[in-house]
Amino acid sequence: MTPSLALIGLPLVSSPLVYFAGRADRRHAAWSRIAALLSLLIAWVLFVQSATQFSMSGALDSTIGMITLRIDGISLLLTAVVLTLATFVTLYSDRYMMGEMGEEKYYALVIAMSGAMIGLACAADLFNLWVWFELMTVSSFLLVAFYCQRRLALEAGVKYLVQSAVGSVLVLLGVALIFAVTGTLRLDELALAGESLALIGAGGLFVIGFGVKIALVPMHTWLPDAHSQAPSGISTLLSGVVIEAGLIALLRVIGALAGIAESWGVLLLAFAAINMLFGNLMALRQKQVKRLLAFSSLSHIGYMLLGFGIAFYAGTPDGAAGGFFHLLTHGLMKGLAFLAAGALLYGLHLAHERHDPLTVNDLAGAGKRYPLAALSLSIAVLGLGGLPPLAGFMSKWQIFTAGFETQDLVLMLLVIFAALNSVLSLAYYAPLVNRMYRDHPSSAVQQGKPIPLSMQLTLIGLAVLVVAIGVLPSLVSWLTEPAGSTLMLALGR
Amino acid sequence: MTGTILVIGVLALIGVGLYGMMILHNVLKLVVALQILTKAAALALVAAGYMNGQLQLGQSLALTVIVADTMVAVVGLALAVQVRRHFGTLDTRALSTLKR
Amino acid sequence: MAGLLVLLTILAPWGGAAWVMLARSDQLRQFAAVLSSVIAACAALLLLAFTLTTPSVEFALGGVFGTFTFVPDGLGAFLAAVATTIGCLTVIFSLDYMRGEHQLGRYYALVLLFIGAMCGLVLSGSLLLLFIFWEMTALCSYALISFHNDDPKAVAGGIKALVITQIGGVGLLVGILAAYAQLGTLDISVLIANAGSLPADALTITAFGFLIAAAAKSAQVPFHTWLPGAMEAPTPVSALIHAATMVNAGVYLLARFYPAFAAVPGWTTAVLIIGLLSALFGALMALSTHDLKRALAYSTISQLGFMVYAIGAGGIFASQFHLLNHAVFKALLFLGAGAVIHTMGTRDMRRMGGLSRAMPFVRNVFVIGGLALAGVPFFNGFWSKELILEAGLETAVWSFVIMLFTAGLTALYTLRMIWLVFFGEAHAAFPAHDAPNAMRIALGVLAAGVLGIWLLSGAFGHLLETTLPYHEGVLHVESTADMIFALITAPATWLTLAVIGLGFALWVLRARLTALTNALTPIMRAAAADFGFEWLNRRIVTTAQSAAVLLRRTQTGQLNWNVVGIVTGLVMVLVVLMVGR
Amino acid sequence: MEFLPFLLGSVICGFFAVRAARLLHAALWLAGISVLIALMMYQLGAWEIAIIELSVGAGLVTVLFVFAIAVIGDEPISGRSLTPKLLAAALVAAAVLLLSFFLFPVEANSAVSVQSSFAATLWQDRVLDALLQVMLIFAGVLGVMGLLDEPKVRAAEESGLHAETPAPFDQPAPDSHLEEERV
Repeated sequence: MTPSLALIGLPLVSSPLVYFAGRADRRHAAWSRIAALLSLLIAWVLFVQSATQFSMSGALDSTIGMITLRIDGISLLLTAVVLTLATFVTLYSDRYMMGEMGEEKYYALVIAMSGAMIGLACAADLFNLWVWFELMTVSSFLLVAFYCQRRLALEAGVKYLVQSAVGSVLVLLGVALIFAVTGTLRLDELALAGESLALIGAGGLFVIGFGVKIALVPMHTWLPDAHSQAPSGISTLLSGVVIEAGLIALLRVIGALAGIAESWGVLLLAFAAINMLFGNLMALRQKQVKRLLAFSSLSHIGYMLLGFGIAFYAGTPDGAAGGFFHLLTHGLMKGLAFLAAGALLYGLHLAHERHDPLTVNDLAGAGKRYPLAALSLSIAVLGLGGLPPLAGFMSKWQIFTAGFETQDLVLMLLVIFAALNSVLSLAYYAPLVNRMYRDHPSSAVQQGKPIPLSMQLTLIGLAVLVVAIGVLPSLVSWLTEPAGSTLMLALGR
Repeated sequence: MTGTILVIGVLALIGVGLYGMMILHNVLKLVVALQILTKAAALALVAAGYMNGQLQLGQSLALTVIVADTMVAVVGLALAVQVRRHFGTLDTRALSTLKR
Repeated sequence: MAGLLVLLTILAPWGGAAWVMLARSDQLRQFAAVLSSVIAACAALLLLAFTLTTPSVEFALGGVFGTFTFVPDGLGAFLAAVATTIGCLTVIFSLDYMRGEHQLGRYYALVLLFIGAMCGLVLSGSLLLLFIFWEMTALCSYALISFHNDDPKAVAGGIKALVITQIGGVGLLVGILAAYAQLGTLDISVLIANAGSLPADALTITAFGFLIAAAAKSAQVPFHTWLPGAMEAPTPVSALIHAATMVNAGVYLLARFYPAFAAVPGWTTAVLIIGLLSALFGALMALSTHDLKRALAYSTISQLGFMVYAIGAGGIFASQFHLLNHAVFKALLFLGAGAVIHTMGTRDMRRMGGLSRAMPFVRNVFVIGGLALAGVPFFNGFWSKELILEAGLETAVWSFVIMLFTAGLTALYTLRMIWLVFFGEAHAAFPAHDAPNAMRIALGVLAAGVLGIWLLSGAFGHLLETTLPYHEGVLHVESTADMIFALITAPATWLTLAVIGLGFALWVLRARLTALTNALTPIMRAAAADFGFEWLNRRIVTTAQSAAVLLRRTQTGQLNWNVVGIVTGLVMVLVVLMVGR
Repeated sequence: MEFLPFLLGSVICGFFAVRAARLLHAALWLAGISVLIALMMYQLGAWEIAIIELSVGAGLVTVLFVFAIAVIGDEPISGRSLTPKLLAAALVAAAVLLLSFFLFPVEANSAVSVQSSFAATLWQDRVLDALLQVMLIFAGVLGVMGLLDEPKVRAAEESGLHAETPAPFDQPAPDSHLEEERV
């Protein structure tokens, strides 16, 4: 059992254990949280071992039957983000989920979902990729509709389930098509397949099928609902890694098809432009904090797509590395934003046993009573808005340099468009920050309950990461550069 | 020839399923439409295996698909039960509070 | 030594900011703020003696992030000295002005953060680092404009300032990216040295990108609309950020990169015209407003226009000299206005008047500042304004005529302002009292500066000349005595003085010149309406907002429509693939 | 060619499943599709999967549907669909036509012809998929349990404080948050 294989298998094995740990003693469902933390800790150890092995000897293959699981740059990057966010969310959920019905299911499914994402990042077999993808989706259904006694959560759950399932069927059709035409399911063999119209069609099906999960406009409609209704820890995972996992699945597949058609880059760039503008405009007049953050995820997916699109279209390595860098920083920043918003939601509403949405107006004056949560949310949204020296700026910078390195007029115009979109996004991030530092607190803040220590600690941890990466972007280049070169390798450039 | 007919069949089923998903507004019937789609997908995998001479492989893929999509359907049914319980109806038009 | 001083200039205010945030009592906060700003000012002034032309601090980040360097050359050290000195005086002034306000910790922390960022901006030797500090100053400015968060006007003003300067930031970003894509390095000196070897289109993008950035930051037409809105900030902040330091960053940028861009076709003309229009419009708007702080803000736009015009005309030294003088006298005017507003509780000049007797100290310093602004001889503003007009006369006579007219307008609105506030009949029953001690210290130092700082022009010019290797041939510097002699003997100077006198006379004789006033009413009305730029701004904002509202309907919340979205996406993608196959 | 009738039949069943007014009928038409697809698979030589499709698709799923309908009642929902049917039909037609543009002529790669047994393929080549099925079932079951978990049970165990959850089939209690969220 190599560490890499153990890393992939561990969460899957431990997920039932986490469940039974919480089930064994019914009064202490918190045991499941400790079990979850333990398995994440072991996963971290295995991750470090795999990363060292990778840095010494390159991609690590483990073959089971005809299915290969490969730990390469891309899977290491996604695994790092998944483990980071899962650890923070598990730590954070201590008080947030305490006393909720089915706490042990929550932790078990979080672990299962994280495991599915790690597996997805490693899958080198087309159908196996779909199975991991589906496992991730099935594990997330309950998590999205976790407050299943509440109508809004149910509504979000139904929409999420139906739309995910449609996307997943389209992916399957693409798989069947590729299987029929080439007779192979291995992604690396697929890259050698000759040109064929059917393969292009299959690629289109993948773009849409995975696109539902990635929340490409106009397939995005489930996202704001699911993100706003899920528990905040789950919103963090959904926005920070689940949609990105879909993006990585898409990159893997159309990366293998890159030699067959030139249009992928154009498609990615087109979706990038639409997503950026649409997400920002939808967020502009949004009054609910979590919905606002959800719509901003749309625009950030746009930035990642811009980076990847540049890599596909012009073959610029910085585009791929920048896209992955933004994936990482967006995971951290959006995670921080959702967790901070969740902490405020907890203090203002949940601690009163209320399930009201957290509105922008509720935040007025939060800075005085909840200095840490307000500061974290400010750092997160300003980072998302691309203000230096926070992490979000650095990753956008790398994407933008890639655009200009191509010397291609259209790409340069797209970069300018993206930069203007960042300015537009400040028009809704800045008032949010402003409100929190008002002098006169809102009634919700006045009656607010204190935020527990466990939440505060996670906020500090993530905020420090966001600032540190902003000041020292090279801190994570050991993750982003190999990921970028792995993608470039897959593209054959 | 067989291949062509199979492809037409899969496409027709997909069309019917998608059409249903677009016009039906009963949660349970949406799950029915979803099942039509997944059955088409399973058939597509078997057909693909048949066409390229790897029928057994196609079968094992289809098995996984059937299991996975049955789980989706089951969760969908459980959601439908809860929807009925809390909304008093299965009509998705009632499930439209979350917008904008 | 230089490296240490550079770090001290930037990190002392930042450390102070952290200290202020963590301090428990307001007294401790004030102490921390004053101490750290004084340290920074001392370090920056010392730095003037240790200037270098090579990086003093280096920090390699690798990859597309390049190497972060700080180069304390004459231009940078001089601007850092201005920022920290005026910053320090502002902090001292704030001790009285902000006494008893809520959230003092946030106030001082942001001011200190700004001072550090401003120093970083001018000392930076890397384009990316320059951009980072550029954005940080914008962020601090935004946060301080909306310091009185509960006032919607303050919030709106802050966001407007942030968005407009960020649009400028996009220009800077694009310019940097275009240069980086060609050069492969972010070193500023490499860009300036190798500008000639860049492809023409890339250099053009860079040059005009930087020009947009500078115009937005320095509140030049057509991006000037944020500056009047920024007057919602506490007055010391307006003095520091929106008069003496941050708004100068644009002028600094143009001056710094002038040798690189001067050869780009149309660039100097564009700079000249932007400066000219800003100077003229600013002066007209200053004449039409009744709000004391807005009048000063418009006058800032106008004076910055003079500096930008000077750069367009090739007078780099004139622009930087005017920058120095303007920073001192405008800070003095703003702080004086702050003292007035602090006691009167209003910013409307129509409700002031007759304050001369109640506030003799403030009147004295305000008049000194005003005379410098108007360009009266032997105050610092006179010398630099004359240099600018000389440079304009050498370049384009038609522009010189307009600038001459603007100089007259400047005298007119300055006198109007002083008159309305301190003389004339008293309108308010407020018991006005003179400035308290901490305010007096700040105002006194600045007034002394207005009277004497121009004597340093020779030394200043020498400093620039010796430490800016790429500006060779574009910096015409003489010793102070030569400058005085040259200006006094130049006929243009006398012409200007006559125009300035005419401006004064217009105000004195305003009652008898009704025909003229009536004729000017439409112009004044247009000026009061900001020549339509404000309308344009609002139009853009409402368009974006209504688009957003309209778009929100697409989120129907109906599952069927959501699936329609998916299928539509499928059809679109397949069509694209079919066409692009 | 011999399975053309099955194919036509399954599409017709699908049509009726979508059109059916009552839920039970829809579920039965779905079972019909399943049977016909199973028969088609059988004719293709995929005997094992045919049996599984028959037992799971036509059997288990139908039972689950019938069970769910029994629990929640067969509520006929009338009213027009929100989306114009013409638009839906046009989109489907466009999607299917475009897909057929990419699919036809069907050119399968028949060079490979490895014939091992189904069991060998599943348990050796695709064993990872099979293992993941277990995880899928675990996650799905956990999901269903979580969704159907009744707060009453837990509440009664713990303190008995939260006993006022609405009875299963009551009309929904007025939800005070709805108004706010409608903004």
